[in-house]
Amino acid sequence: MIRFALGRLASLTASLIVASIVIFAVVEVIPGDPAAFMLGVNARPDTIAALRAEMGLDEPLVSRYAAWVGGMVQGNFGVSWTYKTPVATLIADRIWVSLPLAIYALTLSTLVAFPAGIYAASRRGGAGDTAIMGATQLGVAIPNFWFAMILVLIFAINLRWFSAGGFPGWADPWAALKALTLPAIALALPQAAILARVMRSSLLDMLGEDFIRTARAKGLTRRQALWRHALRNALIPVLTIIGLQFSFLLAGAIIIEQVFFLPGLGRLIFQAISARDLIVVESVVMLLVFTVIMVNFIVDLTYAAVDPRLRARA
Amino acid sequence: MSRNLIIGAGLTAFFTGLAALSFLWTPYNIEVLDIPNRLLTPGGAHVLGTDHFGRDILSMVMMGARTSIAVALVAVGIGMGLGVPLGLWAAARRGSLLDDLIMRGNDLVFAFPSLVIAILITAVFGPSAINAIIAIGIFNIPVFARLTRGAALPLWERDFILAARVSGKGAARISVEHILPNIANLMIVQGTIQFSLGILAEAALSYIGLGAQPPTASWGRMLADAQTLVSIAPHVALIPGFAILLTVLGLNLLGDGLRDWLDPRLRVVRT
Amino acid sequence: MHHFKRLAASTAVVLCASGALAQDSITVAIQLEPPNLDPTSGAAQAIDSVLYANVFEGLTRFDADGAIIRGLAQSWDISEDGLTYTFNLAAGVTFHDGTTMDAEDVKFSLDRARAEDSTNAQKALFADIAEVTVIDPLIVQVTLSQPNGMFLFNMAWGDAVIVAPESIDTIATNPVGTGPFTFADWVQGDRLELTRNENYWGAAPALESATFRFISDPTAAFAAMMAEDVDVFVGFPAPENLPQFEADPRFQVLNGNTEGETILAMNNKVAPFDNPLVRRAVTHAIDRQAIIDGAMFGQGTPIGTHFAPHNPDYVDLLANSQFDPALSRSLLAEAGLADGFTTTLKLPPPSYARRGGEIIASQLREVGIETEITNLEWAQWIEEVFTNKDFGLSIVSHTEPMDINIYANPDYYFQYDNADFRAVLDELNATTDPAGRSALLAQAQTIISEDYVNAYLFQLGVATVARAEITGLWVNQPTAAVDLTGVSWGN
Amino acid sequence: MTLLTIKDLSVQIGGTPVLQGIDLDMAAGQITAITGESGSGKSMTALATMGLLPQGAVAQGQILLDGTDILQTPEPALCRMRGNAMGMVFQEPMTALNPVQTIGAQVAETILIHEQVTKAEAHARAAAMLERVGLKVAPTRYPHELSGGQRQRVVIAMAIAMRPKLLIADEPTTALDVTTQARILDLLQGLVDEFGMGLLLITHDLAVVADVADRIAVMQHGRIVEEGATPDLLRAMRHPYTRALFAASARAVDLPPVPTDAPLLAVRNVVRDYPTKRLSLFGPRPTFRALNNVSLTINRGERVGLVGESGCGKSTLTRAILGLEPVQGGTITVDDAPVSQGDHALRRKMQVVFQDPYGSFNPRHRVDRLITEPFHLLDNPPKGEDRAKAIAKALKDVGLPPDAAGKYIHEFSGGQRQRLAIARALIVEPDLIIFDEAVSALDVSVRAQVLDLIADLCRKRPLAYLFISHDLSVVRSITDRVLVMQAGKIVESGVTETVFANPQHPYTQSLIAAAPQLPELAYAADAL
Repeated sequence: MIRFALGRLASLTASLIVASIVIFAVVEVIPGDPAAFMLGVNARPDTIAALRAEMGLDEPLVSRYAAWVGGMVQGNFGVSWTYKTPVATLIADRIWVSLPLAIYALTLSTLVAFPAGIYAASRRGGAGDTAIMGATQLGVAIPNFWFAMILVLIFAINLRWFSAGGFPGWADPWAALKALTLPAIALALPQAAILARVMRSSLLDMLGEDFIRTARAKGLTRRQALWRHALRNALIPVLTIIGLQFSFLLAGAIIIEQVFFLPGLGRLIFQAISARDLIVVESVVMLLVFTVIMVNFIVDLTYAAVDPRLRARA
Repeated sequence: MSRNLIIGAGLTAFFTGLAALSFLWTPYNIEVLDIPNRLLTPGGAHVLGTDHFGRDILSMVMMGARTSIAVALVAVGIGMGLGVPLGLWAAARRGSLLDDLIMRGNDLVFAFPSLVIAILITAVFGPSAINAIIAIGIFNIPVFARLTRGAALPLWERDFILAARVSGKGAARISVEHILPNIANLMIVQGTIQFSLGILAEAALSYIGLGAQPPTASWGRMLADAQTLVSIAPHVALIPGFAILLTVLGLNLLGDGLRDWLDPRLRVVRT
Repeated sequence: MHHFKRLAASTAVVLCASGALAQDSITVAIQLEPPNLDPTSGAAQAIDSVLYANVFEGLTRFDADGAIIRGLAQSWDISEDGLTYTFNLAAGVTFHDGTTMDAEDVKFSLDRARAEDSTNAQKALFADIAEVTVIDPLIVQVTLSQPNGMFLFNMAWGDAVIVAPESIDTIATNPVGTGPFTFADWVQGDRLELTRNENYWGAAPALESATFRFISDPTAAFAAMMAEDVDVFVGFPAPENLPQFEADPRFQVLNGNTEGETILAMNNKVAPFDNPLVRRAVTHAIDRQAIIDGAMFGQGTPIGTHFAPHNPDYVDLLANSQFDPALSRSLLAEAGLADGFTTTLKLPPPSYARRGGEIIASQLREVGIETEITNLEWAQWIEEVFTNKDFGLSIVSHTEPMDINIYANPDYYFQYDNADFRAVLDELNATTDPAGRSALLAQAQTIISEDYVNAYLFQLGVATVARAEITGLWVNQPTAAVDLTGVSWGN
Repeated sequence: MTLLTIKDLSVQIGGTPVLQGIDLDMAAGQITAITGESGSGKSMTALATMGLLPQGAVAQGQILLDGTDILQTPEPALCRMRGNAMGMVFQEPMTALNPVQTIGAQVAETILIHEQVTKAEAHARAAAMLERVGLKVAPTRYPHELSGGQRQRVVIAMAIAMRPKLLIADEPTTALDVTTQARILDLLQGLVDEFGMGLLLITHDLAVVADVADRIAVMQHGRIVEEGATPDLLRAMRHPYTRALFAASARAVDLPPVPTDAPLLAVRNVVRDYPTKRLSLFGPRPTFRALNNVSLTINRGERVGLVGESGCGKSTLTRAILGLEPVQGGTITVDDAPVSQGDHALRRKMQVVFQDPYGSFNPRHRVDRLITEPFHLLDNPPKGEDRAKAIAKALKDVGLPPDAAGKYIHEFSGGQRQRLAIARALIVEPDLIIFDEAVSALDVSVRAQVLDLIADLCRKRPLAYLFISHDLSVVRSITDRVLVMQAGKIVESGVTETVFANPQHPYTQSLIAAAPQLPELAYAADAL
């Protein structure tokens, strides 16, 4: 197992390095001078030049890249130009919104998708199956920002069950969870639909396998065969999807954060891009890429735990 | 012809028809603004009502269909055009450094948060339909590359491929003559699914203002503009939403229907 | 975890829907979040909106309708030649960190703003200062290199507030001023909290604490107000929802003006806009009222020149640029462009530009002028349009107060170069008596209107939506500010 | 007393009849075999008896196990009977076990389902049962760590854990090697005697049936055409289909004499190593030696056989000879020229026919394009008219109608497809053809026709071939010389008859001993 982990770690670091180069290159190419933007229309050329020097924008690309990566390795992401606060604290505050939101959405999606997928697979072709499949088709097709808009209209404005957005901070965990509920539902809908479909088709594949027939021949009922043998084997592809979804939820919630004006990582990136706060953009995107690669790595490890065949090869 | 296929094909044909028709005729010219009678409710002169500039919503939906379908189609084209050969190449050189490189590259592109990179691209090159196409297209490439490689790998072990190798055919020729035709069905099915995802992505991008720019219409931007009117004139926000929903639903059903129709591996479930 | 530590320390402001409990605290929402809290080194208006008059004060300050009134300087006298200003400072003024505020601090603030390496966005305001001398702790003398009738006006700007050397290093994240409110906490991306300064030198404000929220998304703004999460929204982003708030007894809507002249800028040095006939044709092709209704849902007053209509010296020149497409076409023919031309229309992010742009594009198309719209973010707009002047038409609102002087600067982005106009401006600068100044201002306004430098559209309105019981709010925005000093619930 | 009585059983699936009027009686402690070609309904009868018919199948008639009629028993009661009163073993051991559960747990599950016992006790009994079926591996191992034979033993242990009265075995040894097959059959016979249960054995391998079964039932198209005690049935063989079946599987083919002894293919001490998974991070990668300096020569027109169990390196040798895989040592030459990837002229002299009739053709191409694929090797392949003529000739040579050229592969049966494979191999008139298990997947009767076809082709023009198979009886009937391979080494070679008559190498002896022999049938020869 260790050798597998070491091998993967080596390739991970390689991907991270390549990712950092790509990100730095793309971000540096964005037109629009941050200093000019910050000083506005009436600023004079000399003040802009002074600010550029202060921000270190005039140094050669390579040394700026080295400074950025060097800092990142020790956990110091540098200081944001517009917020004038260390990027690390900026991210720390924002991650306390994005991470719980992603976890909340993922739990909702999994809690809905697993029973739906299993029920649909166990009654293949039945009324329940068609209904669930119909619902998932709708779930996948609804644009989640449109769904969010409708949620806000109904639950926040008309029924006033939830606040229309904003995030009160974790001082009062209950209020914080309440604030994250509508966004989590909006994010969870398409993910639950996808996960339910994957669970169903993976389970159906497993139910078609020979070892199910052997289990039936041993005297297990159809339900027992499904729960004791098919389900565990079906979990493997489902795990991949959950891993992918988690990394998507972390970074893909930009629009939902916009609709609910949540101070999350997505919105931070969006504002930082329009304010040309390049250090923030680079660091946060790098952090997201790092998390995604780590999540994939963890999913691979859990593979080995779930499937002994991989354990042997690892 | 399963139920999914019929409904899916019907919906897709309807919206592509709308898009095609918009080249020739639309009930009103969307470039002429008519501020005095804006936000009319559906019915009467304007079947689906008018938007905040007084433009006819039906015409806007038709023109929007053209943008969404064009952007998604070209993006899937890019995805397939580059992804499939890459996948075939990786499978042909399975286990080699090249195969590893392509797969590592795929994982890397998957690792990037797609929406963030789309925003970065449009920030660098300016928001426009073309940049939306590139942004969405890039993230389709690894999907097709991975799918093609996954489908092609087992085929390489099949006897008819060994027979072709015995006949002296090279890896490239075999990939085109033998492998590609046998995974074509998979490509069509995945193509429709990615097409529907492309429409959603285009709508998301134009919703945050990074897709097609005025005067070209786009469903996403119609949604964004109508957002603040949702409490006074809900139809302006609901109609584009439904247009996106039905097109994506149509494409997904078409994808499912095609999957069953093209390779009916009837999954006989043991008792 | 760092985050928790800070949270436990700050007072947990309980946001409850009903106003009863929180009579002396208020939640104010504005569209944009300040990037940092140093008004002297950033152009972002959001910084001034939160801090001007609340946390920081200058020698002079704007009042609700834009007049210049006393600030930290209780009285001043100006020498005959208009070159030396002697300010008498208020006594017993302390900064929030307890240090006293005296002439030394004024000298430090002014010298810092006009220094060689200063990063003050409005450095031009201090350009005429030659010398700042401390007479005694409460008297400071400023000598100018040339007479400047606008000097007191300039000192009222947010960028000219008085700061202390002791607290200058951490000003960006922990602002220390002399104002009636002190800075309490800032959760970036979500809210910023101020609390009453107990030992304020002037009249104590009615409010005990205030929380600023930042909501740019129109639907979210509407939802937040309707759900009573927010008490006051200054600069409500969605004018189309105002009728609903007016109809709702819980709310009051204040429709005011800003200093923002919204113009369709034309690049005077680029063909065909170098020909005044073409500029005139463009101006006549525009229907201002349609733009105000279409883009701003009726919020905003049409203008005929680059001047704020609520200013007493405003001259009504709307007649020069009436909506007359036929005249516009004949002018184009006269200019040899009978079958029209194509140009670029580059739009910054705000909705007045994006929505206004679509309307103007369709109106220009009626007279044969085709426009290619490109939507830019502010950073790109500043680079392409403002710095490189690579544009045909653009729509932008100039929100700085009294900024007609930009027409005297030939390499300002619309590149208007008129020596007579510059002469009038120089004379204006030299005169201090009001009657002389208003005559010169009228003359200036007429020149740029008749020269059709740009198509002057409308004065950007500002709508403030607030709970009905709240009083003391500014209606207009003579400068970007949310002055809470006079604000209170009911009584 | 009769353990199992099947009375007038008939089954339809989606309207098409699968079984018609099956009548069969079985006594306890007795082995009854059901044989017949694929599609004759053998497995369906087994599944019906277990009550495991696929969804949508409609069954009439009676299946009485110890008096209870399976067809009338409700599902819950049926579940209590399965694994308890009757157990079943399946054909494909590689996929019959749950890959993510230990073999001990899977066997214990049968006990836990049917008896209220503690988990520990169930596991103990499971371990004992695994011991009894001769598995010397820890019960905590996982299926993927076991060989095909070992996994089949686990399946058997699961089936008999509750000592059922009836055990059904559906092609239990078809997927196994000859030697493993022999040991599994001995195990089954031992269990029948020890537990006194009835064994319903289903297999298409007549030699196994003749060797092991007490009674035989022969099925064709869903009907039992003949049934009786083994010695009587073998002697009487009243039904013509039974006779044809036995005759085909004992078929001897007469080959023309070998024309010359000019050498064609020369393989000299070839070594082939496959890299296996890296054990230490930095040490050299350990390798698995698939071919251990193998040497053989084939003369022009000579028919050589290669016999060995699966995994002994047969396919690796084929690929090496065809130049599809590099070799780490030794040389392979045809007409003294070394075989290499690019050299088309040389490669035209060798062609191959694979085992799986369904896998050796691209389903998307028509037959004419399929069989002319080797033209790619010719410098100027025949075009237009000549091409059509060449196709027609090739099809005729293998006994297929010329209109087959326009059809797709899924329109042909297994036997016809192998004929097409041979046509494809012959179209460039090679000097050597390699038959890699070419007839193993075919039914007995079809196999006989293909072997006759090969013999006719040898008569038409001198054709050398290397016939590879794990089925000794086929190799014996179709080759002049035979090589026996074990774990990458050729352990014995010589004239086919002498090697089969008195094998020298102990491995060959065990192979020949293990292969079930068809009893000498007096009039088998003239039946066809």
